[in-house]
Amino acid sequence: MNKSLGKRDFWTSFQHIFPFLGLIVIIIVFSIIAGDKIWTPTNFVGIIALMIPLCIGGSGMIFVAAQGSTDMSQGALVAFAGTLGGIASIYIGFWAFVPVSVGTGILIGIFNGVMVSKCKVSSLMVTLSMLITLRAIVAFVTNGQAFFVDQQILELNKMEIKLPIFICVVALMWYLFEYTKLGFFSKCIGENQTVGKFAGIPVDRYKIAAFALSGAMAGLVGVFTVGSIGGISPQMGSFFELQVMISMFVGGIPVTGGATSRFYKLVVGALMLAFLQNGLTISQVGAEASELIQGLILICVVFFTLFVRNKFIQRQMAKEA
Amino acid sequence: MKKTMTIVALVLVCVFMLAACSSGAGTATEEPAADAATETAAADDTVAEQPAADDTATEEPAADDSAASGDKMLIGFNNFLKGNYSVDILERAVVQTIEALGGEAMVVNDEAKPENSASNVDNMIAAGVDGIVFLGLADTLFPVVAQKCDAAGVPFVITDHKPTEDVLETLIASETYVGGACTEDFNTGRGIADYALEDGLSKAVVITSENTDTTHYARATSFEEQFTAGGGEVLNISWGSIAQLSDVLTRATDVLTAHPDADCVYATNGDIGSICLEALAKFPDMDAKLFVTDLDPSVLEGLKSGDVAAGNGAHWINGNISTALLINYLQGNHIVDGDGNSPMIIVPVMVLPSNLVDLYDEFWIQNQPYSNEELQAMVSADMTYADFEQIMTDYTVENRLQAKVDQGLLSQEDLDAALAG
Amino acid sequence: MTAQKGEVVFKAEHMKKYFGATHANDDVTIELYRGEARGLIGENGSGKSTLISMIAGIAQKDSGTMTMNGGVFEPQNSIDASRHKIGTVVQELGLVDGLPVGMNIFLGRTEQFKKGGVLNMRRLYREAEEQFSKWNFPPMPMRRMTGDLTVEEKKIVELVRALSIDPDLLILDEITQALSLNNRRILFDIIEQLKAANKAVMMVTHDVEEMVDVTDNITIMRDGEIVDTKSCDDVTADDVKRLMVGRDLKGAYYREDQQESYGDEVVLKVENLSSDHFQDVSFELHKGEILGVCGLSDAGIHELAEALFAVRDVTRGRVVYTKSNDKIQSPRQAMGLKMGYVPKDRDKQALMVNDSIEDNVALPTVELIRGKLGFLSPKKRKELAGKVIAEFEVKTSGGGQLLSSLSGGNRQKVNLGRWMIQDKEILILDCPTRGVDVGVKSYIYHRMTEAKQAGVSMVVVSDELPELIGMVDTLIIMKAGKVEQVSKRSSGFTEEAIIEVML
Amino acid sequence: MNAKSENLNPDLQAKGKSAGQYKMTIITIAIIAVLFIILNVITGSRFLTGSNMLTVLTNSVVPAFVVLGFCFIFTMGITDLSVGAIMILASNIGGILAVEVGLGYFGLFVGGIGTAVLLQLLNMKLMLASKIPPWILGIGMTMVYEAIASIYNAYMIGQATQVVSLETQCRELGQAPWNIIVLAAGLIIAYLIYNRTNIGFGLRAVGSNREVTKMMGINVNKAILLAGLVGGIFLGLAAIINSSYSGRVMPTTGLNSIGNIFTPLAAFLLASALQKAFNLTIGAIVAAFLITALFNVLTLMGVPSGTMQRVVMGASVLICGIISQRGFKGVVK
Repeated sequence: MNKSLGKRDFWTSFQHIFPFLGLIVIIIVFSIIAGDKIWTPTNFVGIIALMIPLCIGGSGMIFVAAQGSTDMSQGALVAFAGTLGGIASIYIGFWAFVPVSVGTGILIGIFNGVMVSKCKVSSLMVTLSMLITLRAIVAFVTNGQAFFVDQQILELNKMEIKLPIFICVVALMWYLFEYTKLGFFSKCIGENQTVGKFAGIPVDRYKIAAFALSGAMAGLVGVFTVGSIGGISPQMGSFFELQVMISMFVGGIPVTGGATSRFYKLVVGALMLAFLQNGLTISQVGAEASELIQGLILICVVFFTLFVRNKFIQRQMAKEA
Repeated sequence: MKKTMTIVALVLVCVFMLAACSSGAGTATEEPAADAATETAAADDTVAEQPAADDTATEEPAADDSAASGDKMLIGFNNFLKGNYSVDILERAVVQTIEALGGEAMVVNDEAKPENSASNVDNMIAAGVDGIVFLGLADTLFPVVAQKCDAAGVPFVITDHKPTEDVLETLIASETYVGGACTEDFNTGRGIADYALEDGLSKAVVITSENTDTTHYARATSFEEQFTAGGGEVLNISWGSIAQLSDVLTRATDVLTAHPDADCVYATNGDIGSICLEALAKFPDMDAKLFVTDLDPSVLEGLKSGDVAAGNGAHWINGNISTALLINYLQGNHIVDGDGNSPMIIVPVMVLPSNLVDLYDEFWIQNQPYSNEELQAMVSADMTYADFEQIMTDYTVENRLQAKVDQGLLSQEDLDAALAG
Repeated sequence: MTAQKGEVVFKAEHMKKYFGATHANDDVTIELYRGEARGLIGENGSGKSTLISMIAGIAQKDSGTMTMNGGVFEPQNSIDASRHKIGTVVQELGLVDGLPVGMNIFLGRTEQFKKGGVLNMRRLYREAEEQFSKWNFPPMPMRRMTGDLTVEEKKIVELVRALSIDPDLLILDEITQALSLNNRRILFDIIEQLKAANKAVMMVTHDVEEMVDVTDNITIMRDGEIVDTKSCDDVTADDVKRLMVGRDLKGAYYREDQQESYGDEVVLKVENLSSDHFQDVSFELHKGEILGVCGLSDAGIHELAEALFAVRDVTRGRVVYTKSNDKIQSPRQAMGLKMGYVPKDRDKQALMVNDSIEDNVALPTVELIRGKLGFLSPKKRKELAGKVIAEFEVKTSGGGQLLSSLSGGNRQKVNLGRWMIQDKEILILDCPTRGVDVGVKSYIYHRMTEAKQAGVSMVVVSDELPELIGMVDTLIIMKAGKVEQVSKRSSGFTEEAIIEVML
Repeated sequence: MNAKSENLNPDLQAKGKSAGQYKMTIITIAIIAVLFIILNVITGSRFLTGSNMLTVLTNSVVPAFVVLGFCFIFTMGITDLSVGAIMILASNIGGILAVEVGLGYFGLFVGGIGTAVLLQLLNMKLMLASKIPPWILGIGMTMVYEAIASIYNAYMIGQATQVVSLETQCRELGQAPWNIIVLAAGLIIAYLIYNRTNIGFGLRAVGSNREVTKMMGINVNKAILLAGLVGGIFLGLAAIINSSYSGRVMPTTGLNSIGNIFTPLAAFLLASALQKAFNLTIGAIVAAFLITALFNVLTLMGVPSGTMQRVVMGASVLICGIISQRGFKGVVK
């Protein structure tokens, strides 16, 4: 009993490697265009630095996405948590930066989660109003101005500190998403919330947990963003949520959530986006054309992912026969 | 259907990847050739590598060279948000200067995200630029950029937005910071406030962009300070979103409804200025004068018709000046100020008299205030800080117009006629 | 009733339909006559639904010809079919939740209400109302959103939609299982009316006894082919079952003993349980007892099942797990107390149909899989899925297979199996054999009997009386949310007696 | 089907429509009226003056049309975020035809509505052919459309000028009374299409359950394209009224055009929350008016714009959402 899927045909195996394939193609093409510029150590570090916030933000948002909900507030939360953390670091001490920032993220996340699960307001509506509100509060608190915080924050921007934190956080979130109840139930909720409820999942609690995680990660991204721009800017993190969503969806995580949400897809998607943005810039594509190409490539990659997946399902159906 | 879609999409990817490569390496004149290459390449994937490989070959020397004359310099500029007129016009000044001096410009779009301002510096360095003209709209960005440039050994100048003195000190401490040409955004608001006070106005409303926009924030608040200090009262500052002019218009009508007694309206940029004209037209009973900063085409119209009481601006030349500073450095002439530090040149803001509107339109908007020859003259081994200071002292609308007369672009009679009003 | 061969109203010849390499329909030829009620029966996956979809225009045939009322019939979609006077009620719910009830009746056929490009909604709603009263169904608010209706009400709306075209041929695919007894009677009356009006009806159901009662002739399908067509006067239910499965069903279908048999120990006590749908329900469940609950559509039996597992909030009363004297307050807690629950709607409430068998098995068994640090071992998951597949004889290529590609019977095996492999003491089964064929049904009854012998207590809620009569020790008959009668197996259940109490 | 779509499908959240609705309508209107009177007292009777109400109404015309466009597109479950970029392009192309080519109003209408309809249909067609979820397709197309507008902008900067401005031409459409007349006509047409035609029922059916709709014999692709066409017309109208209202529409990049539709999106969500009281199309106008009035009254009260005003707006939308979902038992994503 319990044999694997039998013989793996072309499409079946292709389905598994496809997200990687898109990434590989992008890397190869830009290696050709930009030459060795893309492979210089500094540029590679730059790509990693581009990927880190996308991955961290995504590792929280993936729980929300797996449940089929939307978190539009993440970008605004990056700014809000970063700002509060920064203010705390000025008044309380530098040590307070990370806890305050992440704590703020968690609190706002819990608020979002409660609104969605207990008050039954759609997640898009909740997080969209949260986006508008938080941005406005940040503009109010900062008086619209960028300001400096404790310059120790710049330490956080150093790759030797940033990278280990990133790896630890992502490894933890990976574990939570793929190998614990939290991730599994999130996927089940995304597949069919009623089924989850009837099988004894405390749906509300898991929704709140997912939003809280998304908020926590937004807080962490806020810390790194403040580090990377050397202080607080009320504009930081704008449309960050859309960038994260692009990474997730391009990597092949379904918009509707559910069982096919996989963590590795997020990482692949984030890498793809980072390589694409970096590659287009260093190949000196004009700014206008660069956005055009980026849009078209994203659409094409998503199309291929879906195409391959549909082929795979067709094959599986046919094999049943 | 599916199959054709796949093929079409595949071909599209190839075409765009290659288009990326061709527009990256080739100049505009080479484009037809590149297009031809992409067409053949799209048909056959194996061919695709051919033109691409050629491109890397042509580009490598450019990446390697340091300021050696003869090869094209590659100079990077970060546009904070493509589509925003003020920064786009600044980009035009920077690109014009670079090209006039035989360099090649690399423009990146920060998409209004401060994070991108930082990461795009990384990208420009990775692309092998020889120098960077940095437009930083948040003070906190400057130390970060200095750090990055120091690490990579790429010189940079700053333009347009002037950081505070503290930040300027950290910049001066940086090895790769070679100067800057900026406008004191506070001066623009102050100038208007003084002008309005002279007119005997006392109740003002300010229509501006988001308060997260440093430039507009500085203009609005400095106006408020100066106006209040001079005995006036600012009734309301309306923060809107410049990305959506309809939003600004809505805000403006709301504010004018709330304060029908206002006698002075200050619009902090050209687009907002033209919007305020609309809004004021809806309140025929109101007797308020409109003041605008930034002299863009629509404001010029207003000045000419008398709907705009006064406008100031003409500071976009800071793009020209800062780029000239950078290229001087790249060619081995590091210009330093009296203290031996990299200089910070303050570009003055001018109030444009309405009689010069037409000439301003011709020589600032239609053409560049500085000709290519003048720009080339700014870069030489003999240039000193004093020379640049002189250029700034000489920079008035009248002087520039006189220079145009000298270049034979304008007849003395026309200028005299215009000056006479 | 003799099978009178009237005029042929519909004829399909040499119909073929492939899904990949499978012959869903292989050379099917069928003729329907005016004034005939035809039953179509076969196991899950025998090709009934495929045949019906082709006739209804939902799926396109690969080859074959159809004639309707003597003319060539090649429907492109269901509207096309309805133009040819074929009305169909499909197996899966076929209504748009986000439209008013009245609109659902006429969706796609609104030309008649159009005036200058704009629809006369008042007339549309009035005519929809008339359709309801014409067929003796209780009136429904026509402007109400269909999504607010119950499953049964929706099914009635679907039926009225199919009837509203005044069909010459009415096709009903497994409609009775969604209807409660009272509405079934209305349906059977309608079938008689249609027959009297010289129209044809084709009906699919898994309830063989019911089909033999209602229809004139029964066509039996197996493996995409028509095996035989029998007149109902000549066959018994058992004959039909044999023909369907293609072999004799070994052993008894239901349990054989006619005495209740269970331990003395009370495992679950229900005290004065009340909610919007039922009031003051009290009973005790003993170890090894099968307790059946039946009632009409408004009796609240399914809501009661939900309340037992705390999926539904109650207004008063409580469910107590007697061993530890815990009041059951949440599904999670109930699961911890060794309770299991199989909800009524398999595909919407029980299974994640677009997910793998493995994940579906893991869902209620997650506590068995969980290791240190909350680690859900993929290996354990695989093992558990393998166990369900092996023990419940699920036909599949492996645990990774998506449920959507399994037949209904196999899905139900997974659904039950994942609860039964755990050492649950109490199982709440709501319609455990809904929509599965006789082969799987008999298998499920067999497993239930085994579990009973192993000491598992079960509450079985069902709309199918024969099943309850065949299986339960104690039967609770509910009416309008109240317990009307409790009787024991030894008292000798009869269908007539039970229905009398229910009405 | 699509989770992102379901939460946008207002029909699913709408309760039964019967006599109760009229009661709800009256109660809601009464609440709004009382609120307005209170606010009028607070602002010293500057709020409820005829001219101010006209100002608010004028200011709400553009968002109202955008929300009407959303009614036809988002209700289908197609969360197309590229509408912001489409409107920018439509405004500019309408402007070019009106001013540069000199076609006046004819050019404005043809260019604006034509562009919006064409691009919206292109989106729909791409979505149907490629099966890419609308959410991600919308983001991708936003980039493409923004880039096109931005290339045009760069060209105009190169020509030493700005993107096209209507200057003094075709400005009546953006002013009272014409904009109010157009709005009233638009509302009547939208109401009829949404509630009384096959297009309306088709799109609502698709939004509710695409599979079943298909099974019931509706040509789903045609229904989607038709609804996209109608939605495109309303968005095009919004775009040209916007350029007529403010004279010039600036292109933007980096997905910033999505930011432009946040307020209309909030208004649309508000309209779906108000479904118990108003029909979606009427609710669209009411919601757009309420949000504009909110900003107006907050300005009159001296609440700082840009910051606290937006906080109040965000909070109001959320509170309306909570109130409308009271007692809701279904699945919310």
